[in-house]
Amino acid sequence: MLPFETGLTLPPFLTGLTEAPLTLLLASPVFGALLLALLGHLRIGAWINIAVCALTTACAVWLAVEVARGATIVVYHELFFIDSLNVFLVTLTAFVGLTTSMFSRPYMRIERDQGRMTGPRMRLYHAMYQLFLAMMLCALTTNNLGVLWVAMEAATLCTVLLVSVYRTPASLEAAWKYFILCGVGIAQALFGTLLLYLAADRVIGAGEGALLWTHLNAVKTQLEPTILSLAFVFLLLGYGTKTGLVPVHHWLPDAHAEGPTPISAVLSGLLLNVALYAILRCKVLADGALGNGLPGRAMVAFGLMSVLLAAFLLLRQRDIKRMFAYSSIEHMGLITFAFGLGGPVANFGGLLHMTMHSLTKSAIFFAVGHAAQKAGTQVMDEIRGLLQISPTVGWGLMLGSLAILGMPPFGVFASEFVILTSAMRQLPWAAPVLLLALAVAFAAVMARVQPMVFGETNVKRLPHPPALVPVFLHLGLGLALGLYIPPFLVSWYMRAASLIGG
Amino acid sequence: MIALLTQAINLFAAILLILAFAMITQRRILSLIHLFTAQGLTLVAATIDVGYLTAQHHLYASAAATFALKVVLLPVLLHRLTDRLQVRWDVEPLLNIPLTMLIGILLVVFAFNLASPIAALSASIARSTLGVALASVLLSFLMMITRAKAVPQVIGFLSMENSLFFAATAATNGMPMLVELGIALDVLMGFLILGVFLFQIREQFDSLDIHHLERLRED
Amino acid sequence: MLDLDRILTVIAIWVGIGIVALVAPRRTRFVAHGLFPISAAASVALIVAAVQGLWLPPQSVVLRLGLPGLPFHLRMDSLAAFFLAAIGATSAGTSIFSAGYLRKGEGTAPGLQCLQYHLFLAGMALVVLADDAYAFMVAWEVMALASYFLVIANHRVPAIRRAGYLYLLLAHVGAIAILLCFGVLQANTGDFTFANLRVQSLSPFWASVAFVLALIGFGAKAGIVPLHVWLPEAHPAAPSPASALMSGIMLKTAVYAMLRIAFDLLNQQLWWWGALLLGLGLLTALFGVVFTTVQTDMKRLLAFSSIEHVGLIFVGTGLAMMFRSYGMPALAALALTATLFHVAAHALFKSLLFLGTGTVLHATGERNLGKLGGLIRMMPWAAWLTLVGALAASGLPPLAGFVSEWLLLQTFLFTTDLPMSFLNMLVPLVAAAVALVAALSGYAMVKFFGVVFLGQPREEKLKRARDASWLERIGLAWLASGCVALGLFPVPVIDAIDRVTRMLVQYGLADTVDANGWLLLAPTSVQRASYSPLIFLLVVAATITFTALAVRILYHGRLRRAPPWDCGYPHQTARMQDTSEGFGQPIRQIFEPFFWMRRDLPSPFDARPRYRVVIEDRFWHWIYQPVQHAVERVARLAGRVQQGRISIYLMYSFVTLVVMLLLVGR
Amino acid sequence: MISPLGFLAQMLQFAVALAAAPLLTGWVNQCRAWMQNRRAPSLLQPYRLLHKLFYKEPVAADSASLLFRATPYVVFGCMALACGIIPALSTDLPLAPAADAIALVGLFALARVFISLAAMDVGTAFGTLGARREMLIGFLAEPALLMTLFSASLISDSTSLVAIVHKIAHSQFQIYPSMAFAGVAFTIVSLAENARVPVDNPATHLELTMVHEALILEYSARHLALLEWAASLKLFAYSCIGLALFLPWGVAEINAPLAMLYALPVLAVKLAVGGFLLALIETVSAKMRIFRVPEFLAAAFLLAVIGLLVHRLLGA
Repeated sequence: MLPFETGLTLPPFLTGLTEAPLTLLLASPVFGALLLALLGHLRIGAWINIAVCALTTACAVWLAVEVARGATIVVYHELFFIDSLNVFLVTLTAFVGLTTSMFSRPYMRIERDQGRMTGPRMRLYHAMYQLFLAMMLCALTTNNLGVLWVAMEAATLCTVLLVSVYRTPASLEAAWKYFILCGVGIAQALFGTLLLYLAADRVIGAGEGALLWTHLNAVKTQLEPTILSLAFVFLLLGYGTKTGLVPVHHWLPDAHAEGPTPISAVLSGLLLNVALYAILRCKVLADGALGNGLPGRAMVAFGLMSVLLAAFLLLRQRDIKRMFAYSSIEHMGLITFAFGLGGPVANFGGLLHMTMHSLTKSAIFFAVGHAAQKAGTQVMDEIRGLLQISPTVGWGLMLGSLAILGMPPFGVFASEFVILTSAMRQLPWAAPVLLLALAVAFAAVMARVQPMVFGETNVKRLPHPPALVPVFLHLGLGLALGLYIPPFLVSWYMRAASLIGG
Repeated sequence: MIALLTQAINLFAAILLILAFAMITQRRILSLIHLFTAQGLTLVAATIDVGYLTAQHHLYASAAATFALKVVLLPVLLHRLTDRLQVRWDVEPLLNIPLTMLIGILLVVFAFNLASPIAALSASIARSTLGVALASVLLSFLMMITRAKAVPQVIGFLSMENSLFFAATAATNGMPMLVELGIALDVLMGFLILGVFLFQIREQFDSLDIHHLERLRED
Repeated sequence: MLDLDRILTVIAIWVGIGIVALVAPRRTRFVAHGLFPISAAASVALIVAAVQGLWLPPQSVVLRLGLPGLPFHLRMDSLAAFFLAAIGATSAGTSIFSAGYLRKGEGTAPGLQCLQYHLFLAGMALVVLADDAYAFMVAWEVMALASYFLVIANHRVPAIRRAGYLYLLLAHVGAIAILLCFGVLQANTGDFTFANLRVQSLSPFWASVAFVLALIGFGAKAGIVPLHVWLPEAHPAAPSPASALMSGIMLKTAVYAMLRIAFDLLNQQLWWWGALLLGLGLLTALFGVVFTTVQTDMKRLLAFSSIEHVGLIFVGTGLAMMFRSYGMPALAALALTATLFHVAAHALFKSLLFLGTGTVLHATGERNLGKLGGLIRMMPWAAWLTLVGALAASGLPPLAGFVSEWLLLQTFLFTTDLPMSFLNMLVPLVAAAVALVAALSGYAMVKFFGVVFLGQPREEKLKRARDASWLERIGLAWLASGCVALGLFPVPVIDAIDRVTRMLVQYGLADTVDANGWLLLAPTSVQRASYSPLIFLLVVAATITFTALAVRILYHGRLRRAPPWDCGYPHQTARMQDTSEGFGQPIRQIFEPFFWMRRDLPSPFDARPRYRVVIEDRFWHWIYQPVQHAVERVARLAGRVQQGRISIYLMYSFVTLVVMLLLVGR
Repeated sequence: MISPLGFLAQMLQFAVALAAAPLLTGWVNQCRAWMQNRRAPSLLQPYRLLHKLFYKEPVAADSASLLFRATPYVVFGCMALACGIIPALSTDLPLAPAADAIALVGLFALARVFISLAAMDVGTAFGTLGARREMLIGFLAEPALLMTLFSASLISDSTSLVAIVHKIAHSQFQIYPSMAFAGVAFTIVSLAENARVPVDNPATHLELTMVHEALILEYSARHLALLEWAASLKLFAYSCIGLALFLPWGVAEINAPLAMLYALPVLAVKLAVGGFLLALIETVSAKMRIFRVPEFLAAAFLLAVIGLLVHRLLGA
């Protein structure tokens, strides 16, 4: 049964109006990928990269405006749709993609000057970067859970190539683990999707419609609980592997540490979000079908495990990127915990934290990238006194770390405050545990970051000026949102939160 | 005739399970590839069968795709790979064979118990085979765990994909076409990338023994 | 214009100054002489507004900032106003001082320091004003962060970095406890405005939990034993104006928060909270003063003395809480008055002392008492103004420190028939301990002032020390005059405090005190106890002048200079004076159990004998190291999970899958 | 508010204190000499000494700062005020409300701090040594004295000395066990505070033992005179405190002019007896090592505290 045979078709004026931005949004990175596959190795490649990302961001904003006006948009025979939950993730993804491309231009140039990158590799890098963005946007906007799976898998493949782009033993090892572990994980997700389809099949009837989230969401209460519970387990573990939930997180630190820094930034800032988004979509269905809060409890458990383990592992890090990778695990755990709690407030906190985390963490990785390049190493004990070489990098790293550790007035604190307070209400015993973990994380990270930023330096000056606009753009946004969240954003989050429910 | 074909599906399921066990026990990489091919063939047969019985013609298409990909393309590539990399034998697996078998049997029991309630709910004619599919998924998972070399792990990965396909066919008469195509594409891409990797790993570590891939760790 | 608005304007001006400083961060002259005087003026304005605010009804405003569900609520009642006044008074002095103090090439760029300094001030002011948990936490952490950056302003020195880290860590742990405390206080209503916390009536158990959490959180900031370890590290590390602010006000914000939670937000007090506070405070005071006497670094010495005074403040708070819980408002008010008076006094004299050390530090580059001395001759301004602070700190009449101690001791004396007999027995002991602490702080201050400013210069370079610049003198003089004024005119101050006590314990001393006129301070009645610092001073001064004149008239006023006599010992060197170690030696002997001491004594046969004694804090070995080790052990265990082997990783995910399926399958 | 009679009483007390203080010192020395079978100096010896010292030309160390020269006057002023507020002759003292028992202790502390600082000012070995020892004695004696006064003020529940005297002397007689402890404590404290054997020996310049003398080692002429005079004022003040606390009978009441006429001789007698006892103690006891002093004073401190507890326990 082919796609266009099923599904209700929207009135033409609506489709005509709404298809344009979405089409452009998805098309531009694909187009960019093709273009860069040809020109990626040239100096101009980086600029093209930025330009395409800018275009994508513009479309995303356009889309956001559309959504802010109306309700959900469903196009292409419901294959793609935009509601308040994924629209802000789309915008975020496009935005971080843009800033990262801005950061990656000088960064990768130096890598190339230092001989770690070659022309062909640059081409691969740029093409894959765009393809990766395209896949994530596809995963975010698609309505078809099967397509969601396909897109996630494709995104994995792209990032595998990106992680291994240096061809060093370490990067190969990281990439291999990344591939195998995520491959297996995603396979489980496929089985979960299968079971979901099986369940839907009995209610909606076989065919395209049975995998469309909007349809499933409409009938979620009638879905067979036994199947759904199994399906959710597989989906949670499958996509959870990509989210980096303990104990299926093992690929994450390696992949973050060994790949190029821009990739670490997008992995932490975007990919994890998208995977979590997939889990959320499934959770909505599972909640509807089961109605016994089991999905929530499972997510709470995984979240707590992740936060605790990551916090303690932070104490043992020597590699700077690895350390912040663990902090990503910690924060993903926190977000998962929040969504596990459910309810408008906790969901709100979770969504806010998603945003804050991707902004802050990618900013940190930008700063870290420059720091590591200056020092010529990622080993923290050999990076000292950045402040004297380049105050901007130093302050960027310091403020970023403080922000990610949940220091007011940065936004991460705002979201953590919301999450913790709702935890105090719904799950009182969990709050002290989380806070303990946060304290440990604080001790660990500050102990490492402080000597890197302050004190006498051992770092040599690089000829180039670092691209720090992205860093302070992100941190500034984080700060602003920590002090004041504009109403339209609030209403957005609110709607999304109510969508997730739980 | 129909009845026969209906039973045939169960037969294929049984064969698939046997093959999965065989893979766990098998140490020679060449024969692993052969087993994988056989698995692919069984899958194709099962798909056609179901397609015929349920008169869902898109299953033929997917059967064809499966045949092209998993019976022809991947095995050939695997052969090439093994020739080029000169890997014949896997080193001693991490768990010894009998123990692995034992665990495997437990898994089968577990999978059947798990699947039975669901199978009861399924509308498909091949519902009873869902348990088998789940079992073989878990078995190939087990295989990936126990193998100490890269190529067998890859094969395990692929056979897991196979079992998933079988599950799809058996439980739900196949996923929607679009999705199946996407999945197939991903598998192919993934395999190609893996192939490239194997060479790179080889030239970096001049061995495919994954014990070399254990340096990124917390100690 | 609403009073609160004026205060917010002052805060805005502070932040604005900080941002302006970023325009030219390295232009020292511009930052120092251009910006700091403005901020000092703003501080003075703050004093005025706050003092007016004391007598006004509470005003509140809701800013459109913060969380959507929980915008910043700000509220100024008498309690807040009192602390704001203290902040204004102290910061006015430190700001004008900093104008003369700021130098090039001392760590962070001046402009950046200026930003941090003013964010610090703004943070403290907002802590006092905050009226909901979120605003409070934000202000609290901004304060902590800004002060942290000030502490490590001179971050080239490893010790300073360590101090900064320790400080920030403990501050953060404290903040976490505070957050949990608010979590308990909101009693599952999900509304974190103080207005809501006030109306909640918790069960005694949960109320106690909240109280203990608050005690941990704010005790960590105030430096209550055993959470004090950061304090003696951080204060010496910071630039002197920063240490002055930290010691002078920041510790008091913790006291403020304690009062706010214990008396305002919690609608009940249990007697044992007071007892706990009393005991901890006493321990802290004793511990602090004993360590003060044996220090060899002048800023460390002052830091420990801050610990001591905070201890005394907590003793007063504890008493007040006990009386409150036993329904004795009059005594509660008396104790609270003593406490708040001491808050104000300590804010003034301790910042004065820290600024004094600042001038010494700039003039000599030395913090080590063993290398100072005789500065009263080179830098008389700094010396005499610091002397005022030192006398006030040692609680001598007729200065500020004495009044609060007098009131505190009076509280003990008036304490009669508490319902619990053993408390009754306890009170005299506590009183005795407080008296001992007061006396010991005198010892410490004599050591401090004597070793730094008196005697022979212990180093050659000290002879070239330059006195404080005129801006610095203004700052010092401002604070010194504050100490004197507070000491000589306690009655108006008590009238102000009366507003606060009325708010917190529904009773005030103003009526009884005013009954005896502004000259005489008598908390209950003249028959019972009275003290009039002004008469006191006048009589002494009169006697002095009279004697001096009489001697001149009856005899003569000649004076001859000669080398010191010293029992006719011919050649004396500066090395023959007591060192600070020597001065602390008797205390080391008497209070030996307090210290964790390591002595290297030279043997008779040493060619080059060296005497070394290292004094450490026992709590470090009792609490902090064990915790650290425990955490490391857990981390090592956690590390096992990630041991690099892909098969193991697959196993994890496999087992997880099976377990989950088992759980769900049932 | 100040009644002329009260003013008179105040002035009289000042005058008596300033005049009689050296006499008391002289008397103590005389008694001591007798008991040690020495020829006693005349009673007026202290006056002669003071006169001589005032007449001489003072020599100050080159390095001495203003603090050094100001201190004698400050100390003298403090002691004068102390004598002024302790009800020795009459309880009708206008100045009394200005400083109660606690403030009195603070007054002594002020004097001590100043004299110690002055001793450190010149920067000789002995000066700092003296300052350290003085403060060491002080920080134990001060709270002990305070506690002593407290146990008295618990009886009269007032810290104003006048009220204490009034309560003990002019209400019907009663035995206060707590005062026994306080008495012992007070004796020890006053020995230490007035630099008497066994704590200190005013008549020695032996480096190892001297405390008070080390403090004033650099002083000469009028400064020394003032300090000596202040010292005897201190002795007078302490004696008066002792009398006020433990045998306050005979102190004149408010507006009882005639009472004051016999209050004076009564005081003289009491002081004479007190001085004799002091001399006796000094004769029979031996000077103790400086390291023993803290224990000695700690004992006083503890006794005073026990006194308080006893009062709490027995309610008397």
